[in-house]
Amino acid sequence: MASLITCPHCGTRPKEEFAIKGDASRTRPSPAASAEEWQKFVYIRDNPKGRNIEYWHHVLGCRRWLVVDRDTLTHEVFAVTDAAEHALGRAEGAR
Amino acid sequence: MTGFRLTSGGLIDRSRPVSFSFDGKTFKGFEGDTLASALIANDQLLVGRSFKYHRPRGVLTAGSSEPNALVTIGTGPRSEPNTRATVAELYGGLTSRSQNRWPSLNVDIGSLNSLLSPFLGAGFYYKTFMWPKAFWEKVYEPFIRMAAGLGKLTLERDPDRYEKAWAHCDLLVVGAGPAGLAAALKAGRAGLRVILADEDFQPGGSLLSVAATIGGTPAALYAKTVLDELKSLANVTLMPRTTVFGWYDDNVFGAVEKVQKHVAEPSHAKPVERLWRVVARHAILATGAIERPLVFGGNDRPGVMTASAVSTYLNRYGVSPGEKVAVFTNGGTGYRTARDLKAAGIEVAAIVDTRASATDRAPEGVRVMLNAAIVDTKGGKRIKGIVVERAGFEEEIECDALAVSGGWSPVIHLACQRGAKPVWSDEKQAFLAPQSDARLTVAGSAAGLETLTEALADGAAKAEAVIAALGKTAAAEAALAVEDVAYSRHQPVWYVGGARSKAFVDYQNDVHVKDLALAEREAYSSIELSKRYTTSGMATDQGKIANVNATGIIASMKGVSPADVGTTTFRPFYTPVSLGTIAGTSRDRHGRPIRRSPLHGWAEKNGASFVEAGLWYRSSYFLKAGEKTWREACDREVLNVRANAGICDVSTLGKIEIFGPDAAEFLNRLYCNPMLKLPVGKARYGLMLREDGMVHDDGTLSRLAPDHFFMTTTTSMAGEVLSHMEFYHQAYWPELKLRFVSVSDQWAQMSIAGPKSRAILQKLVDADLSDDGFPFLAAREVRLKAGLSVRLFRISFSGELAYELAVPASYGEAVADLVMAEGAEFGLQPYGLEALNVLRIEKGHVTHAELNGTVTPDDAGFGKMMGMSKPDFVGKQLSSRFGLTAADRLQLVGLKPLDPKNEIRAGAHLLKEGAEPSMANDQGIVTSNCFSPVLGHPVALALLKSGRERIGETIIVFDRLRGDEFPATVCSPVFVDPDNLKLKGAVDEPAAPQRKEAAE
Amino acid sequence: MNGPFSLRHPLDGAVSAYPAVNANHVTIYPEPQAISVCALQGEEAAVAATLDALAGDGLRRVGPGEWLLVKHRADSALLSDIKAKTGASALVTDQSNGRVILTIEGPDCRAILAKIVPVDLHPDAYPVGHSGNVFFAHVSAGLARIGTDRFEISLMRSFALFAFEELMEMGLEFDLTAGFAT
Amino acid sequence: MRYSALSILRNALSGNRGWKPAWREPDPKPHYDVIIVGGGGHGLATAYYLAKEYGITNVAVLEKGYIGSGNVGRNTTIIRSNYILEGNEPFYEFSLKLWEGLEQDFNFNAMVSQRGIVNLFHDDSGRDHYARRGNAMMIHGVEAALLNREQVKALVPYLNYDHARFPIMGALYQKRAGTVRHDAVAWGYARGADSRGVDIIQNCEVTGIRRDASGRVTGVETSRGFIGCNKLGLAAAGNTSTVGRMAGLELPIESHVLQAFVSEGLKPAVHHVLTYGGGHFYISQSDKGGLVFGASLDYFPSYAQRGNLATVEETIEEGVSLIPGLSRARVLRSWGGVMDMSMDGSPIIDRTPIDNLYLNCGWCYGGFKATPASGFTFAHLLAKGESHEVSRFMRLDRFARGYAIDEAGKGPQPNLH
Repeated sequence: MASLITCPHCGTRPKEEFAIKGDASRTRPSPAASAEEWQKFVYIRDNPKGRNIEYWHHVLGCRRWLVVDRDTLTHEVFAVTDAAEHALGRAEGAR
Repeated sequence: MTGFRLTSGGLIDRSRPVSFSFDGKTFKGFEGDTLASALIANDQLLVGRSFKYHRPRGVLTAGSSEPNALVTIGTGPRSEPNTRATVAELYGGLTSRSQNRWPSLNVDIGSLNSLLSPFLGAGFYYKTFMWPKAFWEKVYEPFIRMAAGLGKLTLERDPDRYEKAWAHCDLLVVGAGPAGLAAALKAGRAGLRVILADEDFQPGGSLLSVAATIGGTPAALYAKTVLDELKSLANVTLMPRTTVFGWYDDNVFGAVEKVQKHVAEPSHAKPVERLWRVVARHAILATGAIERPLVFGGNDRPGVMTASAVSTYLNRYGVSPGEKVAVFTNGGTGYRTARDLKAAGIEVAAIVDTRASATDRAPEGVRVMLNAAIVDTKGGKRIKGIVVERAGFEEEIECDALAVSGGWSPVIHLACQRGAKPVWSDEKQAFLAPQSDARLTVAGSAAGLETLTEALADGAAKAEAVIAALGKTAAAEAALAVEDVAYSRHQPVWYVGGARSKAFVDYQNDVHVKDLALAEREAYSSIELSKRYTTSGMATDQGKIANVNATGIIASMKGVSPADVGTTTFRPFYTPVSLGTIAGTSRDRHGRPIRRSPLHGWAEKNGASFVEAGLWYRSSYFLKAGEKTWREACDREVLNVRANAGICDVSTLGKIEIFGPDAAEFLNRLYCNPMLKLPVGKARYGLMLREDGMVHDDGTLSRLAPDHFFMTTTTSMAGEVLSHMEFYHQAYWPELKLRFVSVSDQWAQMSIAGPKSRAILQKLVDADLSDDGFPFLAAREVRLKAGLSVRLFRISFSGELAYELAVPASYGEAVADLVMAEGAEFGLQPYGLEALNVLRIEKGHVTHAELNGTVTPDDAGFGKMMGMSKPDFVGKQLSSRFGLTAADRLQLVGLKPLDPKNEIRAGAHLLKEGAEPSMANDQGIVTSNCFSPVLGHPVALALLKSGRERIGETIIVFDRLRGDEFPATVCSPVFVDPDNLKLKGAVDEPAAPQRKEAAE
Repeated sequence: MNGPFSLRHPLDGAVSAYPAVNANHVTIYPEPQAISVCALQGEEAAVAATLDALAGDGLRRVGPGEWLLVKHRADSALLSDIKAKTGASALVTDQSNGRVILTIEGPDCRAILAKIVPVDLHPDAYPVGHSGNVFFAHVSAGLARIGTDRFEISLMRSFALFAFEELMEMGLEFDLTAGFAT
Repeated sequence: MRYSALSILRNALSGNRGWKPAWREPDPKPHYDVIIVGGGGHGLATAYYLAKEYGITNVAVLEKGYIGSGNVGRNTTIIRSNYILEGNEPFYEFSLKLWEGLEQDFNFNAMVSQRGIVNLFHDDSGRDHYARRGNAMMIHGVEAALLNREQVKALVPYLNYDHARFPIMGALYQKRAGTVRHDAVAWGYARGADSRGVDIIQNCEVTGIRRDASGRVTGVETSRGFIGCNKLGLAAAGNTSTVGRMAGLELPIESHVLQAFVSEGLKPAVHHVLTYGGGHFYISQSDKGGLVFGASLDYFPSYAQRGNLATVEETIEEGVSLIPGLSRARVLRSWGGVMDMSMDGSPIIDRTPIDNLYLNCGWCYGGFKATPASGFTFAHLLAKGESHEVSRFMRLDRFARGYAIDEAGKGPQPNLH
């Protein structure tokens, strides 16, 4: 989706209200992780043609970072989650 | 006279005549006319010249697919090139001119190109104009450019207003023809929020041009009845004169409304056009179908029109293009036009039908020639006759207009703008839109339906589906009886053989059948390559007339089905949209939002000149009487700060408050230098990095309470730093318990700098400002004696004894006035951005001129500040990469010219003495420069390879771009007060913040 | 309270073009109270309850656990009250000087706002009492519906004049006027 | 068949029936010395130079659609060599020199039009940035000029000098920059490569990369069967990640959509390439009369070749802000290209950790002007096994080593470059 994003906090809003950072699929490595792991985290992108999760910032709205689960080919959006919830959920899942 | 106004009939308002002009001649028309119908009524059939061969061309259609009748409407700054006369609503005082002809429409020198046409086939220019090499830009290209193009853009400033707006609805219906009206009525009656948009100034679509009845009412009258009911419904919005040009993701549509394009002098209270972004839960495209012309020899002669256009001019506008009109068709709707002609009392010269047999009924007394074809047309700047070939025999038939019907192409553009590929229907002999999104359906003739009955029923049915999808119910209604003549389908004839002259496919771009054949022969055989090689479909009508015929012709040449050839890609815009509409009010001074400091008024009354800094207007310098240049003001301001004191508006800095038990931990991870143990009541300089180890921003952090901090960022990065903090907190460290918020707009902030700053502030502030009471880097809330809580920070960007005073923004101006009044006896003067910059360069302080996104803390001289013993901070891990720690990195240094007359300018590069200029020899760049009034000569900051080792070296400043190359000495970046004596006042204070090593 | 200092409002001088008060009208509040409250994680519900009790009808939603309390007249006691009652559970900052508060009302206010704001303002979609931050003439603004034909807008001070000028231009065709509340 | 004035004359007199196909449409052979994946500008140029400069003619170019269907057929046609960094400037200057002799070289008129680029600046920092750039050009021996406001006004009188949000202060001017008829570039290279024996195979989609037990690449699976090769070069632009993944490559690339626009045909009005320093807008006018313009990415990762209305608006707002007189021109068509955005805004022309697999990607939105040099240097790499002098910094491992080529200083976020 590229015209409208349904913010979990504010409802459906136009793209104009958002800033986009990109890939959200990688978690920030631990400080003890290897140099290679850090380099991959910073520089490597899966860049799928299809479903992708991305960080979008509702910068003119609630100023929350969102994780947008969308398709890079059709632009269909499957889910939008608050980034903090996403991170906490991911940490939960890793346990 | 051949084209003329019928004595009666049509939907024009004969009681309201209007006069207009074309190529300087004045004509009369009526309200309700288009420019095209009025021109035809005045027998002005020749209206334009084609692109390449400058062939005379007349009106071909009665709608937005018109390729020929492009004119310039309006004069001066209101002139609008390439306006389609067929959709231009006539108004009194309209002035129009033909285009792409010289010296006149009748006598056009460019038409000589026609004689050269054997040399000017598709893609000829790719094969020639290469010799001699220099001739392309000097001779050939200027000639081609002058010959090309259509109308002339004056490039004058537009005097009119434009607006943009959003609309939201349950159902957007595009097109107010039979299907669209039926859909809107059904949905409107069911209570849906409906928007019905139609490009025409008179909604009704084909109902306005057909001789049929619905429920016993003439079609046009029926349309009016439905529109009246829709107008009465509060939940329905009618948008005539509104073209939906694009379908974007999530069912967002772009549309342009002509608000005042039909008036001579637009009112300033309204825009001339308005851009709509329509957010629709569902949409029904009832966009109708475009009639294709047949491709035959001489098919571009003025007077040749699509049959439906002829019917529209007769029935809607009461205009006939001729007195004796022939019809050329391969299907039933050609017969409909013959009937319309006959009904209007026009002689039908003949119906030439390519089919062997036809069930269609010709009007009484009209000659029908079956199995026949037109192979040429006669006449010059308008048609005088046709050459018909039948069974090997040729016959010339006199006529003064020709109605051509080659079949119907549903208007599926919008439905295919988002990647869906059109699907060929053998049955309908047309490309149809596939269902690609549940929220968009196509109805009526746009969906390939052929009769009025079907279209009305389909519109209602598609609306019912939407009503059901939204959980509402539609009232059951009986369908109205339609009285219309049935017509047989077209039998495909993509190209009429035996052409005696050029058979055009794309009229405007002069692409004829042989061009397509040449492209095929030369291996440009994909439809896309053929389009790009021949330019077929690339004209202003974007192939509305040409594309399906081109596909059919290529398919015939290849011996395959049109399905195998396919179409080129449909993209916005359905019809061209003025840039002014899309820009709206975002132009000129409102091209971007404007930010103003709370001290803007204070600066203004003190004589500031302002400068754009990002979105801000900042005070740049304050000219005094007798000063002529910014430099004079700047030098004085600098010297005054160094000698007495100055006051500067720094309200534009980003300001963020951070609160919570984990605030210190969070900030310690964000800054590369340690922040955990920052004492309450103290400020510290800090650097934030990006994850790749480069400096992101610098600023100060003050601790107001153990769990409460106040941060400043640079002006330019204020928003980005806030986003960066939000990102790390929310995406990576949500477990840290803290909150923060921008308070940038809440505070007016002023820097009061100079040896006398303390004395001035002490007069104002109800606190002890001595070094004991308020030491260097102190940061806390104090009270002004006059009674206001403010924040005071003893920090310095100038290297002087200095403070930053933050006061609630509304009081900023009053407090600044007070500071000025109290400071007068100490020589306090305002200083601006220019002086601020000089002061910081003299002191070797960096800004984003140095911190350019490729600079590490160590490059900028802050290497020792990094808290490498911290377990983690943003940018730590990648900072140790080889390339970021290499000895030859660019490092911050100062530069002084050997000859003080030489100005070292930012943007110059550095070379070793005696080295040839080359990229390999490039030693670095000058990042900032100024004239130092303290030192009396220019100074600069630079990033120099291994710079810190090279202090004392003579280096060449390479500024050949500005004609300068001269030697300079590499020196410390701190030009003034290297021991920070001034900063400390008289007392022994810690070192300057940015030179301070990590003490923790 | 704030001594002899006179207030400077960013829209001073911007309203002189509108001497009348028409049916469609913008009212600017010269000295409003605006307080930002951000609840720490886990404290959202408690803070919300506190604010509900204190704010009356002036509580504007910003984001999760974040509000802006808006009063059209200065009420500095409210700030200390909220600070006292939320204590260590929320970041409370005064934004009274950082925000410009105005209201727009009249029969065409929705049509005017439709040219500034991308959000659907149909009463079913944006009912009275609804609020949030929205795209407003290219900048961010708080928008609250406080009546059928009445909206409250809170603008960042630095952008206020720009956004106000845009709003007034969009109101041209509806004879929109503006003035300070007296 | 050589194109010349004579060939035009001869064919005109014979009804233009003598023209031969510009390229063959061969079936793939079982094996090639080199296979290039991607029949866009870069892939076709690589094949052309492999054949012409390095004598390697047993080459196939595999294209999943029709040739030139990617970004070479969908861009704003600008060529220039005004870069800052040693990793870029010599490369783009090499490219510009190749453009200057290209048409005579491949006997196809691509309408290389050196009408000059005017990069406007609007404040001191913009001026300093362009001065740095201009001096970088001059240090490399490339002509550049820094124009002041009056000089810009004389050159381009119709800009917004009186009411601009960001006043025009001056410009960096590269006279040798300009535009090229983009489709013709693909066709010229295709025709030139084909005539030297290269097989250009359209409608042939690569579906897999075959590797032997040692990991070496031995060929590609395609929609037209397996095709073997000694060396495989990827020039797949926005689809690089997808193709690279077939060989297990992890790449510093994100695909984004960049929109571009063309107006209705107009008589010549804009005679240079202009770029707006107060935003990202750039514009030129084609020989056919269309104003060709664009600005920023849509910013979200996308493979869709279509964009978003908000970006359309931003682009045109910038355009009308810069040139008020554009207000009454009409935009005819917009399109979207898939950009292979790299992590530092600069390209990659390099070997990969996988034997026999070579990479050409990361062109961001600068790929068109790079076409000749990209093809030349990639051909060099494929032929010689080592980087060409001018592309030697464009390495895949530069991120790990800490040698990003970051002209804009935006760091590892592709959509900011």
